[in-house]
Order: sequence, then structure tokens, then C-alpha cells
Amino acid sequence: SAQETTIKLTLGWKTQGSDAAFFYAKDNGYFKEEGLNVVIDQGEGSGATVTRIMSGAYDAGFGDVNAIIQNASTKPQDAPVMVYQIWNQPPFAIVTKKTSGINTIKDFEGRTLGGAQGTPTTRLLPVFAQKNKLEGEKIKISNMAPNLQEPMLIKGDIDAALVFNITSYFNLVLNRQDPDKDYKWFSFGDYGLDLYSNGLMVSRKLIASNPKAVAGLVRAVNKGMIAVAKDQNAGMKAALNYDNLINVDVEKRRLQYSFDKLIVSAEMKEIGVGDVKDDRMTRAIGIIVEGYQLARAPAASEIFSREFLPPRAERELKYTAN
Amino acid sequence: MTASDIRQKAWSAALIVLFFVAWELFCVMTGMSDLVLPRPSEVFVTLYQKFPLLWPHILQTLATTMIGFVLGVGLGVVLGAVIGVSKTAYDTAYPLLVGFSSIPKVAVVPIFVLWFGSGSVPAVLTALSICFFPIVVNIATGLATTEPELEDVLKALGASKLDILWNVGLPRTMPFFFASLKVAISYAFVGAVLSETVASNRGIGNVMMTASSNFNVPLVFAGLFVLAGLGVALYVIFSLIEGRVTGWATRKNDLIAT
Amino acid sequence: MTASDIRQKAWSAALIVLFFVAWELFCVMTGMSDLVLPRPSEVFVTLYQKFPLLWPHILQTLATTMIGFVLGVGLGVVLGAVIGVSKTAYDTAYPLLVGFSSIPKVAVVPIFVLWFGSGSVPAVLTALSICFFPIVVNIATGLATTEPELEDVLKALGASKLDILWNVGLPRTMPFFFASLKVAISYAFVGAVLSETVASNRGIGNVMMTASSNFNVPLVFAGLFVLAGLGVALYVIFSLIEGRVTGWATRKNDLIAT
Amino acid sequence: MLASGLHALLAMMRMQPDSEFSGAPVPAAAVPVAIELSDASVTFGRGDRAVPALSKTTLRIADGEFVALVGPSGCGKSTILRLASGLVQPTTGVVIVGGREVAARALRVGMAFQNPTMLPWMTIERNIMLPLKIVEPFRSQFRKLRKTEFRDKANALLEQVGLKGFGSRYPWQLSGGMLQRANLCRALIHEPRMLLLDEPFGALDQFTREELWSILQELWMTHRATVLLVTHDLREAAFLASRICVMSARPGRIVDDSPVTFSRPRTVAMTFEPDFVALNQKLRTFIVDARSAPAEGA
Amino acid sequence: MLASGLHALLAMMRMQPDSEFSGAPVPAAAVPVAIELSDASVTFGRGDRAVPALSKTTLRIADGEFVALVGPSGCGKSTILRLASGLVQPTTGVVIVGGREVAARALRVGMAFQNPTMLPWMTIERNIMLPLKIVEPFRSQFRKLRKTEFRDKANALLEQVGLKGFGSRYPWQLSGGMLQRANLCRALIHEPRMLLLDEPFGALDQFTREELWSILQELWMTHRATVLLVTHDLREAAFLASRICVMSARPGRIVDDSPVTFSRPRTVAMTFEPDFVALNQKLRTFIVDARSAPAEGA
Ligand SMILES: Nc1ncnc2c1ncn2[C@@H]1O[C@H](COP(=O)(O)OP(=O)(O)OP(=O)(O)O)[C@@H](O)[C@H]1O
Ligand SMILES: Nc1ncnc2c1ncn2[C@@H]1O[C@H](COP(=O)(O)OP(=O)(O)OP(=O)(O)O)[C@@H](O)[C@H]1O
Ligand SMILES: [Mg+2]
Ligand SMILES: [Mg+2]
Repeated sequence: SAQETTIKLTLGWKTQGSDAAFFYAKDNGYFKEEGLNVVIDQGEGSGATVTRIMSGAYDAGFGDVNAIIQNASTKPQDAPVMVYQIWNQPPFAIVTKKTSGINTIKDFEGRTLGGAQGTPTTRLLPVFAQKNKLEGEKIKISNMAPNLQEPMLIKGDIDAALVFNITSYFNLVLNRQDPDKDYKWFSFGDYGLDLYSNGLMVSRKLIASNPKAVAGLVRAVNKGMIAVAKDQNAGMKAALNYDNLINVDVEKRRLQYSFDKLIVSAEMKEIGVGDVKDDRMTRAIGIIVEGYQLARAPAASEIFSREFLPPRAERELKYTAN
Repeated sequence: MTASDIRQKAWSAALIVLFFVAWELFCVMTGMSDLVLPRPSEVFVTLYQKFPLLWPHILQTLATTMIGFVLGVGLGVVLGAVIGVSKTAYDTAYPLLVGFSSIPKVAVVPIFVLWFGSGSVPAVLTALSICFFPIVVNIATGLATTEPELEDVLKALGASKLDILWNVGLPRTMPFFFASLKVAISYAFVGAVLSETVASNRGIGNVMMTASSNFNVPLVFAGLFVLAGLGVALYVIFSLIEGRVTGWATRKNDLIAT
Repeated sequence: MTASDIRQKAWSAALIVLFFVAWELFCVMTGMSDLVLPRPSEVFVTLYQKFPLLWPHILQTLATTMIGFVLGVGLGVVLGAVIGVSKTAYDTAYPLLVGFSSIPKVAVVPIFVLWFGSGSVPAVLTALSICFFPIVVNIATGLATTEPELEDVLKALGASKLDILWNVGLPRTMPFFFASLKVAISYAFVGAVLSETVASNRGIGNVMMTASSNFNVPLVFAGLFVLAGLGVALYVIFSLIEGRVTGWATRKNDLIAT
Repeated sequence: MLASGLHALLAMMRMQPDSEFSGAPVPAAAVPVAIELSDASVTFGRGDRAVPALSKTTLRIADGEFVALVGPSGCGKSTILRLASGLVQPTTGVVIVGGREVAARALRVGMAFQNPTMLPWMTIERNIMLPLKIVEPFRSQFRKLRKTEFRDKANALLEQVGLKGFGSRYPWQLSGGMLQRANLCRALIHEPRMLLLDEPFGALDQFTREELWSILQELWMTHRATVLLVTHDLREAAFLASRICVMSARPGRIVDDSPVTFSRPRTVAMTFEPDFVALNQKLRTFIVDARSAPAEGA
Repeated sequence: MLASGLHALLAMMRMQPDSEFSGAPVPAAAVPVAIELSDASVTFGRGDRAVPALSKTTLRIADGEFVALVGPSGCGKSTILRLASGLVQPTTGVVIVGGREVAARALRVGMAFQNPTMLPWMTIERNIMLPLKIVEPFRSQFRKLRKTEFRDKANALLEQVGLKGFGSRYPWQLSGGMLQRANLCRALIHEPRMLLLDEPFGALDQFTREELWSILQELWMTHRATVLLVTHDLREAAFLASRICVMSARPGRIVDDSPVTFSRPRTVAMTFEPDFVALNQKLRTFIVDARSAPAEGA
């Protein structure tokens, strides 16, 4: 293992249950088998994963494909490439209290929505409004840090919050709320914004200099995904091993939530975990280009590379909650 | 004298320009990505182009910072005077204050936001809470180290503690008060911007947050330059006041007879 | 004297305890949610329970902070001495430094991360870059306001500038140097923690960030208490050194003959 | 100016300005005591580091007396002045000034420190006006009059000590002797009831000094403030004082206390007369004795 | 101690210690000039705020001379000393010390300031040892000897001026006169070639003062440093100096420059002899004239 390649990998955020596949792969030596020494660091946001990779500080990361699209528009040579699409459903959603009187998306007009600046949910609101024929200028946005959204929503300072469902759902849980009973969720995916979201991305430099390592990395993560889908408890053990400060109960639920809502879908069952459908990706790029008013629409092939994916048969994910 | 003064200033200005030139060269030579450290020329261009857009945000940040700063100075002077004069206050308040200022204010901003709503109030409070400590420390130290000989002049007249504080302690402390203002004003900006990045719809902090999520690093740096510029501008104003107020303490420079 | 000293300290300790009691009561009476502001008792319990978990993080943060602080003090003293002695340095460096410290250091951390990777190095650098400015300012002001009469004593002996700096300027500046240390150490903690929240897998900052994204507010506050505690502990150490070094400046308190 | 301020002052004082004063010490029973040290001793520091500065000393100065204090360097003269002004508390014994135990506010005190400490951030003029800013009844009028009457008062005093036009200077722009004269002005400006002068003429040449003697004597003869003057110049003591106390070496005690009976106003010429020279001579011997007491550091 | 340091010192000096010295001023041609002011004037500040402190002054002091400078308060005596020590640059004219134009390092200088400024963070002992820390050849040995030989040296000097045991005190724990004596020690400790003394005995009583006169005279007679002494005491000037310069009022000039020819060693008794009194008398008249020059502030 003197020839081990070191790969610096950044997560999308602080340690979360939904990252379990990476920890599991590491703990079970999947990376080693591929001749890789993967160093996993916590992240500062799934968008920032892209910057971290572009700046050269990291070789790979778990981050948002939409941030790649944004950057690929202006800096096609520097933007990272998605090599393994993990979440094939968008987590972008608007959450509101059932008591707020908002029953349809039309009711957002005249209300104040809390949003964290620059997050896709916030940024795509105008497209959301336009696609659903809402009067966008009637929806007011109040900017705030992500972890203030739920408290402000609970307190009633805002009428709804522009969130990632996987984050917000558990934030509400942690704020001793019942996110299913008392809250209403409007998922962007259901309203014409059928986007992809987080996955494993790598730098162009790594692809150019060491494609074998990339393939190995994807293979290892894929094995981790499939294993964790079978046994979340083992996944959580690996996560706890990485960071002993996590709240295992909540994070395990988060892991399961990610499979339920973001990973396991009709499309995944069809094409296997990690892959994307090019036409859907192209549509998604169109939405992002529109939403962010990008100068250039990158091709789907600039964003996602199928080249490193293991064969379809190896990407058969069977999710069983336990 | 005036000629040499101008030469002096020109020399300093040249050195400052040199700093930016060095930075530019460094970026060009290392092929630094503008996502990490943009070239100053790029930043200035962005600043120039976006200035009309930035202007209301600058005003907003300047206003909240100044309010927080003024309140912070007031609080700092009062606390500093109390700590400098009373041993009990020294032993009690100092540890609490040191403890409080060892806390990153980012952790406190959400509390302010939940209590006072997002916007200007938390920004003012954050600026205040971050900037008053250097003032407390310098006022307290200045008072504690005032030469007893100077105080005796007033004590012999039967002056009250307040008289002594007012006529000896505070004037004697002025040079260090102004020194702490330089620190405080910088930190006040940091505080206000910090709060704006957490929860606000206006202000440089908000702009920088948006710019950074758009990967528009030159605009982030334009924001930083604006902050630095505002800090320097206020520093210059304080320097002018300082020159008038604390001339006695820097008299050394006058003594050269030519 | 010793008896009254102990009474004094006891009194101060009582006041500090009172502060926490008041906080506790405030939370209980207003029915404050522990998601916003936990009761101190809750925080202490959390701190106690999680202490074994926190310990390695505490060591990490303490280590990076101390390294950054020591480097910051070194840099601050050197820069302060240069600025305090040279007019050109004053005019050049001061604006740049004020500008630099008006910039929120959060914006600088990513640059450090790029160059040095995530972890301890950016934390050290951030602590350094946030804590040296108060020292620069106080050293420079102390030197600039040194009484020319004291310097004349050495000048008349034909002493070099360095001799004067070493034998008059710096000792005279000591009280204000120690004052700035109190500010600097607090800010060094803030800097290190800041960097840890952005880019590190260890340290109190990381713990607090994790806790805060889990809405484990008592744990966030436990982190804050640890920081405050560390700040105070270092403050106490400096105070002891200060007492020995700057006794001459606070001689006022000795003069009471009893 | 000094004359102009007189009327107000006289109204406040019990004494008639022109009483035919003999120069003899005022008997303690007849006149209220202004300063009283009873067995007062002062030790600085504690434990090992204790420095006895003044042995048990008893000294009683009547209202309106002019007492000179002489003695070897370091014997505790300045310490006695600091006791009288309340700047130092006695380690043992009692100090009563103006009938009250804590001196500070008991009497309107004017003090000229041995080392002329001017506040460096104020011009000489403002330094001199400081007592007017602090002490009633001037204090309440200070804001109103500081640009007019009070400033004139300060400048008139400055002129009297030969510092006309130096009011707008800063302390560090004055020579040693000039500072000392300004220091004297500050002690006098608020027409104090008690004047504590610590070698007020030490840094002055003989002639300036003699001029100021006469001014001080005149002032005292009109205002009759209680004066305690520390000096190293025996001629000065004999010229000015109505009573001279001689102190022994450190830690000091008062070893001699004698009246000076020359008639007032005294003149410089008188200091060359045999009686005067004889008094000086006598004092010299006392001091020679006083110095012989061993003076060692702790 | 002073005697013990002598041998080393003498080796460095050109003069024989026991040359039968007459007390007459050394002719300028015979001996090298130590201090030379040529038309030197000093004005502080600029423009409107300019204060002339010293008129164009020419003064030449030979190596090994003992010159006293007397004159009214504020006439520029301290300014001349500051010129000689290089602390002040002349506004016009030239000041040459030890053959070089910038005085500071030209000669080994010992200076006693008028206001005894001790560094407050150092004990008296360390304050006194300061010149040894700065000035060669002591400097290079300072680390080695500061706890032994140099400290003994300081304490021996302290004992000589009557401050035995006060070495470990801090400046603010000393009385005015004690500080002044410590100040004198600091001026002497590094066996300077040029001694600038600004009223070194002002705060001392007559007897201590006279004792120190004798010590200083003895020192000078052995070491033959160039001494420039500022004093207000004409007896002191006549006792110590081999030449007395009288200055006029501010801005000063030298109006008289006369040798003092009494034989050495002089004694206190001699100061009462008619010749001595006559010299004093003569100086008095000069000063009276000098003072009459109008002295007004800017
Ligand atoms: N703050 C202090 N701490 C310790 N010792 C002190 C302090 N002030 C004065 N002393 C000591 O007290 C003694 C008396 O001092 P004081 O100033 O009264 O003398 P003095 O008679 O005025 O002498 P001089 O004529 O030299 O001014 C001195 O030996 C001095 O060392
Ligand atoms: N730093 C300064 N700035 C302005 N003026 C000054 C300064 N130093 C001295 N002077 C002025 O220069 C003149 C001469 O001062 P100097 O100290 O030489 O007098 P001196 O002869 O030593 O007097 P004294 O006997 O009172 O000490 C004085 O009028 C003084 O006001
Ligand atoms: Mg005294
Ligand atoms: Mg002088």
C-alpha cells in the first residue's frame, strides 16, 4: 500500500447520518481495497463543497450538483464533475405550519418566507413562482441563517421557510415539533422543479491525473451505499466511529429519511443508484440556468460523468429499513 | 516642515499602493484562482461597477455599526471607569467580561435575532457587544496606572472621587482610550457584518453572503474592501481628534527644534 | 490585609455566583425555552456529562489558540514597536492594519484552508490574525506616549534607539501590553473557534457547530462556558504575571499605609 | 487681583486683616487649633518591607500661624504635610485638621508639592485654575467665570511671580524654576485657609526667591491663613515664619520648636542683622545635632 | 569604591591625578576643548508659537575644567546643558562636544537632570546602574558583573551620599532630597569624562549639601572630568567651580565669565572668608543686572 493514493474528501456539512455510506466504506476498508487513502473532513454546506474542490483544497466531496451547474456555466475548466448521483430527488421544499392558513401554494402570496441566502430553495423561488403562475413579487423573503429558520417559523416571525426537507424535518424534530402532524410540506419536485441534488463529485484534476482512483472511489462508495441501505445500524456505527458527538437516534432517522425521500425512487430502481437520466439532467440544467440567470447552459456531459460508474448490476440498491 | 510632512505622507501612500501591487503580482504569478483570492484590480473593478448597488447596503452597515459603536464606547467607558476605580468591580467584572468576550459572537447573534427579530437591532447589539471590551480594558488600565502624584494634586483640594476621575483619570487615559477606539471600531464593523450575515435583508454582510453563495468572490472581496475602507475612514477621523486631544502625551515629537 | 483580601475575593466570587443565579431565575421566570437560552444549571449538567467527550476538543482548541496567541503576541509586539517608533511605519501600517481588522475573519478562513488544509493550521492563523491588533495598538501607543523625560535619561548616555526601546519604551508600555493581552487572549479563542466551525473535524468550535445544527443548545452553551472558562483561566495567569511586572504602575494601591 | 479677591475672603474669615500682629506664636488656648498631630506616626509598607517615615510626632498649629519645618533630607517633612492635607493617614495617632479628623475637606487647603506636578494635558493657566474648579465657593461659578474673572485672577498671579504671558504654555515648556513658581500660584489661587508649602522656592535663584518671600509675607499678613512651610533654607524659615520646628533625622521627630519674634513686615535687609544671624546660627546647631542621629535604610 | 575604580579610570585619562592644580581656568590653547558652543541659539516650537530659549551664545570649556553656570530662572541654563549632552540641537550655530558635532556619543557623559527622573519600574540600585548597562566599556561586562562588582559600586556610591540600604527601594519610596542624591549617583557611576549637573543639590539641606560639595570636589580633583554645573547658590558656584559664567534673563546670553582662583581643596570655612564673600557679592550684582532685562512670555 505504498502506492496508496490520498484523496481529500469533504462532506456537505457536519457529520450527519445521511453520510453513513462514506464512513461505512472507510471503516470496512473499501477504500483501501481500491488503493485509496480517503481523508474525510466535515463541510460547510453542500454548495461550498464545490468551492472547496475548485480551489484545490479537496479532491472530492459530497455536494450539490446545482452548484456545479452554476460554476460550470462560467468556469467550465474548473468546475468539479458529478460522478455518482446519490440523491436523485430534490430536497428543496417549503414548510409551513398547518395552522398558518396556507393550504395551497397560491396562499404564499402576501406572506413572508424565511430563507437562507443563496441556498437553491431560496434562489429557485422565482422559478417556482413562475412555473406555478404565482405572483412572485407578492412573496416576501426574509434572509436568515439556516439554523434560525425553524425557530423563527415556530415563533411565528415567518409564515413559511424555504428549506431542505431532510434538514428541516429533523430540525423540527429537534425543536420538539411533530413535522408530520403539525407541518405541511411543499416539495419543489412536486411543482415542476424536478432537480437532482447531492452526490459524489470529484475535481477535473483528479479525473485527468488519476481516473483509476476516481473509479475506485465510486466503486467503494457504491458498495457502502448498498451495504448501508441493507443495514443502517452498521452505517450508524461507522458514523459514530467517525464522530462520537452525533445524536444516533436522530441521525439514524435522517439516514432512513434520505433513502425514503431522496434516494429510492422509480428512476433509481430503473437505472440503478448513482446514475442520472440525461434528459432529466438537461431539464434540470435549464431550470438552474433560468433561476440563476446564468450566461451559458452547460451540457449534461459537463456536469455528470457516467464513465466511472460500476456496471448496472453492481448498482442494485435494496433498501430495507431496520 | 510642511514639505517634509507631505513627503512623509506620500511615502506612506506609496507603500500602501505597493502592498496592493504586491498582492496583484502574487496572484498573477501563482495563478491564484479568483475563487480563493481575487486580484485587487478585479476587486476594484467589481467595486466600481457594483457601487450603486452597494451604496444602500453600505449606509445600512455604517449606520448600525456607528450606533453599536457609540453605545459600546459609552458602555466601555462606564464599565472601564468602574473597574479601574473599584477593586471589587475589578475582581468581579473582569473575569465575567473576559469570559464573555472569549465567546464567539456568532453564537450569540441567534439569541438576539430570536428576541429582537432580524435586521438592525441584532446588528447593533452584536457590534456593541464585540467592541466594548477593548475600551473597558484600556480605560480601566489607564485609571489604575494613573500616577498617584497627579491624583494627589486634586486630593489635597478635597476633591471627590468623581472630580479626580473626571479631571485626572480620564484625561490621563485619553491616549489609551483612543488606542482602544481604533480596535473597537474595527471590531464593531466585524460585529455588525457578522450579524447581517446571520439574519438581515440589508447591509454589506448580507451582500457578501449572497455573493459568496453565488461564488462571486470578487464581490465578496469588494464587500471586504468597503469594510476596510470604512474602518480606515473612521480611523482617520479618530486620529484627527486624537491629535488634538492627546497632543500632550506625544509631545516628544514636538521637541525637535528646527 | 490578608483577611481583607480574602473578604474581597469572597465578595467578588459571590457576585459572580449571583450573576449565574440571576440568569437561572430569569430563565425560570420568563419560561425561556432551552432552545434559545438554556438555564446555567442545565448547561453545567451537560458540561459535566459530556466532559469526557469534550476533553480532546478542549485540548485541541486550547493548543491552537495558544500557538496562535503566542505568535500573535510576538507579531503584535514587533509591529507595535515599529509603528510606535517610526512615523512612516505609523502612517503606512496603521491604515492597513485597521483595514485588515475591520474585515470579518470568517472571510479569510477559506483562504487559509486552501493553502494549509483544514484543521489546526487555519485555526492558529485565524487566532493569530484576530488577536495581534490590540497588541499592536497598545504597544504603539505606549511607545508614542512615553515621557520624553524618561527617554532623555538614556539619550544623554548616548544610548541607541534600540537601547531606549528596550530599557524605557517597553517597560513603560508593560501595563498597556498586559491590558491588550486580556483582549487578545479572548479574541484568540474567538478566532480559533471561528476557524474550527468552518474547517475542522475537532475542537470546541466544531462541537458547537455540530451541537447547534442538532439544536442541542445546552451543549452549545457548554462549549461557550468552556471557552469562557479557558479565557478566564488564562486571564488569571496573565494577571499574576502582570502583578509582578507592572507593580510600579499601580503603586497607588500600595500607598495606603495601615 | 489678590487685593481684589480680598473683600470676599475677609468676609469669610474670622480675623481682621490689619490687627497689629507681633509675630509671636499665637497661644494655643486663645485661637482655635488648625492642625493637630497627636502622637501621629507614619510607616509605609507592611511586614519586612515596612519603612518608618515619621516617628510619633505631636504638633499643634493654631489658626493663622505661620510655621516653618526644617530638618535633614528624608526626615519626614513632606510626610507631615501629607498628613495635614489628608493625603496620608497616620499609622498610629490622630491628625485633626480644622476640627475634623479627616483632613481633606475640613479646611480649604492650598498645597505646593515639593515636585511641582502640573497636569500635563492642561496649559499652565488651566492648571492654576484647577482649585477654582474643585473648591467651593468658586466651583459653582467656574463654568461662568473661567473665561473671564478666574482667568484674569490666574494671569494676575502669574504676573506677580514673573510668568506673565506663560499661561498658555504647557508644563513641559517651562523651566524648572518657572514650574515651581506656577506651582505656588496654584496653591494660592483659591485663597486657602491653610497653606502647605513644600520647598516652594527650592529651584529659584536668590533674588526671585527673596521677592517671593515678600509677596508671601504680605499675603499672609492680610489673609492670615495657617501656613506650614517646609524649607532647607534657614534664612527663609526665619524670614517668613512665626515659629520654626526642627526635625531629627529619619524617622523624624520634632526636636526643637521655637518662636520667631522679629517684627513684621520683615525685610531682606533684616536678615543680615545680628539677631537674625544668631537665630540662624542656633538653628544650624540644632540641625547638626539632628543629623547626627543615624540614618540607615531598612 | 570610587578610589578603587580610579586606577582603571586614570589609565584612560590623559591627566595626572596629583598635578598641583592652581584652580585657575585652563588656558584654551593648552588643553583640548571639551565643549564648544559657537553662536548657538535655541528656539523651541515654530512660527507663532516659537519660544526663544537661548540667545546666540558662545561658550568654550576646556577639557578638565569645572565651570559653574548661574543666572535667573528660565534663562536657558538647562538648555545649555541639554545642548552639551546632545538632547537638544541648536537652532542656529554649532555645538561641538569632545571634538565631534553630535554630542551624544562623543564623550562619556554623566548628567544629573534638574528634575531627578528615575525610571519608576526599577529599584534605585538598578536605576543607578543604568549607565553601566548602556555605556562602554561597562556595557559588555554588564551581564557578568551586575550582581557583583557593579552592584557593589552602586551601593558604595549610595552610601557615600547617605542612602545606604535604599538601593532596593523604588523611586517613589524616596523623599525629594533622597531622589536628588540618587540622581547624582547615577551621573557619577560610569566615571564620566564630562559631567553635566543641573542643580544637583537644590533639594538638600545645607549640611548634606556641603558634604556633597566636598565629595564632588575631591572627585574632580582626582578624575579631572570636565564639569558644567548649573546652580542657584552662588556660594556653591564659588566653592566648586574654577570658572563661573553668569547668564542674563530669558532668552539668555552669557554676560560674565570669570575665573575662581581660590586654591584647592577648598573648605566650607573658606566660604566665610572676605575674598570669597567679595566674589559672591560681585556675582550678586551681575545677576541683579541680568535679571533687570525684561523677561516676558511670547
Ligand atoms: N511612598 C513611600 N513609600 C515608602 N517610603 C516612603 C514613601 N514616601 C516617603 N517614604 C520614606 O519616608 C521618609 C520621609 O520622607 P519625606 O518625603 O517625608 O522626607 P522629607 O523630610 O520631605 O525629605 P526631603 O527633604 O528629602 O524632601 C523617607 O525616608 C522616605 O524614604
Ligand atoms: N520643551 C520646551 N518647549 C518650549 N519652551 C521651552 C522648552 N524647554 C524650555 N523652554 C523654555 O526655554 C527657556 C529656558 O529654559 P531652561 O530650562 O533652559 O531654563 P533654566 O535656565 O534652566 O531655568 P531654571 O533655573 O528655572 O531651571 C524657558 O523660558 C522655557 O520656558
Ligand atoms: Mg520632602
Ligand atoms: Mg533649569
